Amino acid sequence: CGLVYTPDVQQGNLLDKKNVDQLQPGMTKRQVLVLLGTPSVISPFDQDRWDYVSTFSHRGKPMTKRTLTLTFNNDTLVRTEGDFFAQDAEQLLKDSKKYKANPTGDAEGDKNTSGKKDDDGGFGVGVSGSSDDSPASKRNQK
Amino acid sequence: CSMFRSKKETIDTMPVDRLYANAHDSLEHSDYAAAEKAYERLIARFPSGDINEQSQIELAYAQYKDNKPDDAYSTINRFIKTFPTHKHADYAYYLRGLINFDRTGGFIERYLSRGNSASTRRDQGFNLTAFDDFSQLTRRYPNSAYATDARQRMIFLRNQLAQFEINVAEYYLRTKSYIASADRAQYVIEHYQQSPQTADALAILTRSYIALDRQPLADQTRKVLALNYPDHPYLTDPNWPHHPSIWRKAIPFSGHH
Amino acid sequence: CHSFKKENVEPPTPLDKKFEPTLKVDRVWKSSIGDGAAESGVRMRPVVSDGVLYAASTDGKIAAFDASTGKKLWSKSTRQHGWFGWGDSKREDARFSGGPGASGDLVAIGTLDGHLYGINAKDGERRWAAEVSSEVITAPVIVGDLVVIRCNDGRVYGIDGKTGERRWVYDQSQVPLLSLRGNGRLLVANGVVFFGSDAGKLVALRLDNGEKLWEQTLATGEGRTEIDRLSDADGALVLDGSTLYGSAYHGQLTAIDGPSGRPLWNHALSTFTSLDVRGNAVFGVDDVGQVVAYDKSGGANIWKQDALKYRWPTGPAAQGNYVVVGDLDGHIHWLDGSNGKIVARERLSKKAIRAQPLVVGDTVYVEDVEGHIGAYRIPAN
Amino acid sequence: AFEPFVVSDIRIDGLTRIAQGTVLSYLPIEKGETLSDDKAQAAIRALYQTKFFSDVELDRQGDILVIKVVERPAIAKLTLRGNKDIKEDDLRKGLKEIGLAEGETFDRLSLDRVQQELIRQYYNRGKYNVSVDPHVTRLDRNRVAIDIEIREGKAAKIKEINVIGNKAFTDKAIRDGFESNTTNWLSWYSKDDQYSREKLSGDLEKLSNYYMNRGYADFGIDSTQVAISPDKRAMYVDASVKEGEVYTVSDVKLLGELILPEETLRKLVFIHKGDTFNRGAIEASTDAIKGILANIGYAFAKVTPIPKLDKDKRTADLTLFIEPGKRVYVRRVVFQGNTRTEDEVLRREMRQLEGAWYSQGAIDRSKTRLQRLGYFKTVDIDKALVPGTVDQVDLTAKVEEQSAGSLMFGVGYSQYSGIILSASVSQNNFLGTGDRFSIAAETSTYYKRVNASYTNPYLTDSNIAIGYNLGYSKLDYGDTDLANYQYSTKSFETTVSIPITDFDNVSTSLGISSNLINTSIYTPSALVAYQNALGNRTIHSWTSSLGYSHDTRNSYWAPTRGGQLTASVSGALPGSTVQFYKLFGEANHYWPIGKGFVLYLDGQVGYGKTYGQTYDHDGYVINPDGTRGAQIYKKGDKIDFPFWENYYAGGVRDVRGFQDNTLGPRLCDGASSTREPDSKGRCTGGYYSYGQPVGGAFKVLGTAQVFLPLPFLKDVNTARVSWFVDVGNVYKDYSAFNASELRASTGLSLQWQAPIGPLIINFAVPFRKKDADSRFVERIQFTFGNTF
Repeated sequence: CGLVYTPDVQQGNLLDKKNVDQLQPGMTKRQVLVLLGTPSVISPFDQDRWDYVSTFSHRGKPMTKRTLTLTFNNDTLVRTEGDFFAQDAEQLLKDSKKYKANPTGDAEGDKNTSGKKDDDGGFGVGVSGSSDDSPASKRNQK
Repeated sequence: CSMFRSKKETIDTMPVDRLYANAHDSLEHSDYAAAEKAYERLIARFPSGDINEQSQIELAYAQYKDNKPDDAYSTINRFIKTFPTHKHADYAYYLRGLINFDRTGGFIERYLSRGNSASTRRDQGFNLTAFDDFSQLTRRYPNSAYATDARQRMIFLRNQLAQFEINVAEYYLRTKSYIASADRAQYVIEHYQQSPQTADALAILTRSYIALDRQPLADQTRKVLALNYPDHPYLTDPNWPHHPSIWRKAIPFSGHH
Repeated sequence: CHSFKKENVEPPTPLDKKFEPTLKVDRVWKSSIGDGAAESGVRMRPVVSDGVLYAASTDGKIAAFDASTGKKLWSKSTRQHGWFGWGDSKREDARFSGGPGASGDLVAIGTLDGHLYGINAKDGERRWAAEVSSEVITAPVIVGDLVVIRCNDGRVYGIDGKTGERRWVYDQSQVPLLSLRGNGRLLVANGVVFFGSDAGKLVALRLDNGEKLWEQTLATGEGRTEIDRLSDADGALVLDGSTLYGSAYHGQLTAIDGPSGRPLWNHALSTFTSLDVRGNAVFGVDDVGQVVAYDKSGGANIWKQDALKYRWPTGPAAQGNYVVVGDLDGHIHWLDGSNGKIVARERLSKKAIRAQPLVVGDTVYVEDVEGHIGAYRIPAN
Repeated sequence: AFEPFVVSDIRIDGLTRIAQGTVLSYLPIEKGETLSDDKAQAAIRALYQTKFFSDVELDRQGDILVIKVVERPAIAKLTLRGNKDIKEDDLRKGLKEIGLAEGETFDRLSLDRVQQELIRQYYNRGKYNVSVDPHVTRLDRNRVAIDIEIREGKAAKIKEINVIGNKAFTDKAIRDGFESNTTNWLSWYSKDDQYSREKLSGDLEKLSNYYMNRGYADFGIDSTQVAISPDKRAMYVDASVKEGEVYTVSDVKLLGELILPEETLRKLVFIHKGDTFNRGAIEASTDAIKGILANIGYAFAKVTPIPKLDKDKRTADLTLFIEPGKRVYVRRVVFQGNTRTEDEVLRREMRQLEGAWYSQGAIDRSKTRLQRLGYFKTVDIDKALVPGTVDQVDLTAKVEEQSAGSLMFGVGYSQYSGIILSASVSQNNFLGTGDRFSIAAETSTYYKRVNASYTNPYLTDSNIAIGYNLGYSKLDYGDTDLANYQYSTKSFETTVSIPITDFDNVSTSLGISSNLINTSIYTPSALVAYQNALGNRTIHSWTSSLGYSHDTRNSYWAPTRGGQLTASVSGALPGSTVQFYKLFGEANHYWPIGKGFVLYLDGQVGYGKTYGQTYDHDGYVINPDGTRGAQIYKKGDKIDFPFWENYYAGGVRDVRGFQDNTLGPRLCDGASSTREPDSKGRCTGGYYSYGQPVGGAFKVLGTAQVFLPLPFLKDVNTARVSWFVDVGNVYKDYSAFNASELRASTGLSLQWQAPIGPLIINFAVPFRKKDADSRFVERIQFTFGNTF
């Protein structure tokens, strides 16, 4: 039922419209990688078929799916088919708001931030047991 | 009473052979703490000779048995660094692997939970280290007496690691994160082909592809599964793997898997 | 409770109780000027010009005394701190630290907050104020109508005595990250300004435009730790005829021919205090408190007096054929210039004496860290 | 000087400890090879590299290569004396890394390096008078004993910190935030007058920030001098500064790839045209923009501020150059350190999924959820780029487990009821499966209780939780100050809680309970009368409840942000002996108010009412001689609220300063006695001379606390000290509420989650109380272990 909260499930790649438009056949796999990034599905048994799958299911509702399939023939792009969610940054921002995480991080009052600057600590910490024998070697401090 | 004390030699005054006998004797009677103290004094007092080298190995063994894995690990490492070509070096590598072999998952968890599900559901750090240590042994001393047993343990560890990945893949499959489950299954297929868990991985991969509407990939994977593991349950039952029903999980202490 | 063992510092050598002075010294007068150097660690020293002694203190007081009687001629005081820092921002900076320099009718005094003041010698009214880049902890030198002043960051300024405008500045000397507290006093002689830098160099500048003439190394400043690398030349230089004598911490006592800058001889002596020359000897104090004398011509060691070891004695000042030093709990010692034996001892106060005593004529003036000033004379019998 | 020859055999002289095979394994020459000059050099260098030998010599006898070696002695004993600042085990660990430990070979050079390193460490701490003297004594059988004697001396005291050239601000204002300071009356504790180079460089950074945040864009520290007194016991620091002029911001431009529309990003820029230049605000803006980009997948976004200063117009033209980098996906999430907790228990709390785009918001939320489990001391999540890819990241969550189980002993102490003992075994993370299970047994002077409860927080993957609770308790308020009756109850209930958003969930429960109440002659007469009215001793009721909770707190033990809102209605369903319902609401929130202080406000309201039942006869007080006393209710009146379900107020976790459950209405015992105690709280004619607290159907409580950042508690993040003000009371029912009856107290409270259980110590001073309460005042309350 809709009442029970199941966290949103988002999977796969989000592609930019302007990048996808720059795709044309004959590009090498490396060029496609630079343009669209790593595909989310590459079957272990068929290296020449890349699927940029993107799925989204909001609060447990049925999943909406879009896939852009690229097929290669010994390292050159042959065919592109399917469609994709046009990545809408604004929408993504609204999504991320649901976690109410304030981007400026925790205030000073937080005691449990672990990243406190610890001081020089014990003797052991300061010494890196570098094996070079020259006494005047610069000791790299942590 | 104190009268005897003065006459009896302490571990600080005993000659080397009697001290070694004393330590070895405690080890035999599994009084590991006393054995450990005696070996340490021997190593400090007689820093050279075969007895010293033998004591270092037996010290590591005593610490391992005395449930001090970290001390044992550092002792055995120091031994290997100082005596790389010692005649018992193969045993040293073997002991080093043993120390981390069954450290994953707390003692109670392993004792109570069925099978070894305890150690395939927790931090795999120790399994990985043990696997590397055993592989060093089989590489350096392929025909040592311990190599065969080490290979068996490596197979067991590899299956543990694979089962861990399968458990995670099943979780992601259940929560409909299909790309995550596909990646984890693919990780098993690429890294642990010879492990029996590859069958489960192929099944999960097929189900993920079906859920992602990648029918051609799903058929291809299913064909590979049918070819290599004809009697895998998934082939006959499309919604394998099954998870305990909501009612069974409602019963306290019913375990979750 | 103050334990030397806990501080891991050598305890001062105790003075022997049954000391019989063989020289009669009488104290002419004793007075005081504010809190003196207080906590600033500056070696403040009075100055005497035309029979008048001028002294200043870090809590804003400056005064003139009759050098022979100690009677106060005039004195000025500026409050430095209101209650709990109230109204501090509006207070005028008068934390006098560069012990006054005087000549003719002008007295010049530097402060801890980077100011230099020109004051009328007659009545203490201020003539002008000049700004410098860092704190001034050594006395300015007045030559004619030019005031030469040195700052803690190594810069040396030539400032017009009448108006306070800056005529020239020398700012090439680099200051090491860690140096000893204190700056070497300037020495001006026939158109050349000599001073010891914090990097262990003896530098000679032209008096008229501040250009560097030559530079001589007194201490190399090598070593593994930053303490071993300390090489300050904080002691005052001494000119005897045309030979210049300088010394530095972890360095050499070096005699240099003034005009050319050619070193004549050097002798290992690690000291942070000033030197003095009298007769055929150069007197100094090493860094563990032994008073030493070297032969002026060749640098051979004449005598060494270690009775004051670890009592942190001041730089020696030659008075007649005696040598005067102060120590860490207010004692003043007179040593025989020829053999170094201690001939007289007086006590100015309970506080440490750090600045080199000032000898004018047959009187020696001594100032301690709390601003007590004493004048002592050896009667010519 | 060797002419090459074929080595027929190799002999090594001088070996005592090291085995021949070991030396051969390090030698770059084998039998049968020709030994050339550079091969010989290589051999010597290799043998020195092993650090086993102090001297190596190559010699030739015919075709045999003879290697003469002198073994370095082994270290038999290593003692350290006089080290106070640096702890023994850190020292030993450091020495071991350099190769100086018992059993290792002794090498003069490493001892020398140790000496230098120790001196450098102490200089860093300002102890310039340290002396480190190693003594090496030779023993038999080529062994040595090393004794390192350290005399630390005292840290040099800072005598003067002098800033020159500061016209715009006073010395005092500038040096306010400095860590180092001249000796002052607090120095014995804060040690701020002890010089350390690190502290000083941090302070100079603060100095330039102080100016840069107030418009001095081209402020610069011209030079800093650190001087030490000749006796190395005093330090003098002075810094000359060039303030420069105050700059105003003439323009703020956002350049680079913005990804989001400009006005969304503009909202995150805290510095605008016309403001005075403020570096702090610029840094806050760049962090905010980086944060928001990280929230939508750009984990490695870079935002660089480029100010262009116009010297004569004294304006700064600010450009924020945004480089978002590539959108990043999370490939794998790996947990480390969970040796006892199952992987799924952690993974199900993660809001950042594998295969999804990287969202900093989801990761921060996951970290909070992991922290709120209460199983871990620390949780750190860090990201690492997958080698070979540009847009794939692996997340590693390092957790440090802490015993989620606790063996708790409740030792309560109050002036009157003496010691209350309770013991409970609970395991929040049963066998690492995430289930909560506990058995509690409690005995104290006035109640015995046994309680078993089991909760499975993840009945389904979407965090629907199910819980069972079986309880038996017997309360005998006989010799406490509370209303004097015996009350025993047996109950069983199951609870199901369903999440409706990431922060809120709804829970319902259903159960049965049977209570047995027997009064005695000491029980307040009103309660006896009420009990007779019901006519039977045992009360059966179908209990059920419906609750809503909203929880945004950011940690289980010591939250500093977020809050909790709970509302519930519970009671006995129709068909129970007494039909009643209780409404309960609580809201609290934490605000970090800077400099380590945290403000916490909490409010609670409880309201109970019976429904659907009326008395079927008139009720009178029965006098001791059996005659009928005053009438207390008429036929047809609504039944009063059952007293054993009353709310109570006062106590260690309620209105502090008062003994547990002693605030609110009090009744006298003995039929003939007056029902209500007099204004002084005294009763006449009954067994007890004072009114017994009976609780009430309406409760109001409010508390305000400020958690104090005490330096010595800084790293114990499960302990907090707070100054509090509690206000509250309990009333017979809603109509009886009047604000002047509210009790209040203030004081200090220490809450510490000790390894074996929570410990609370309160020092409270009630400042609003009636003299009737003076009997129940409890200035010091101490509870060790949480009482149920």
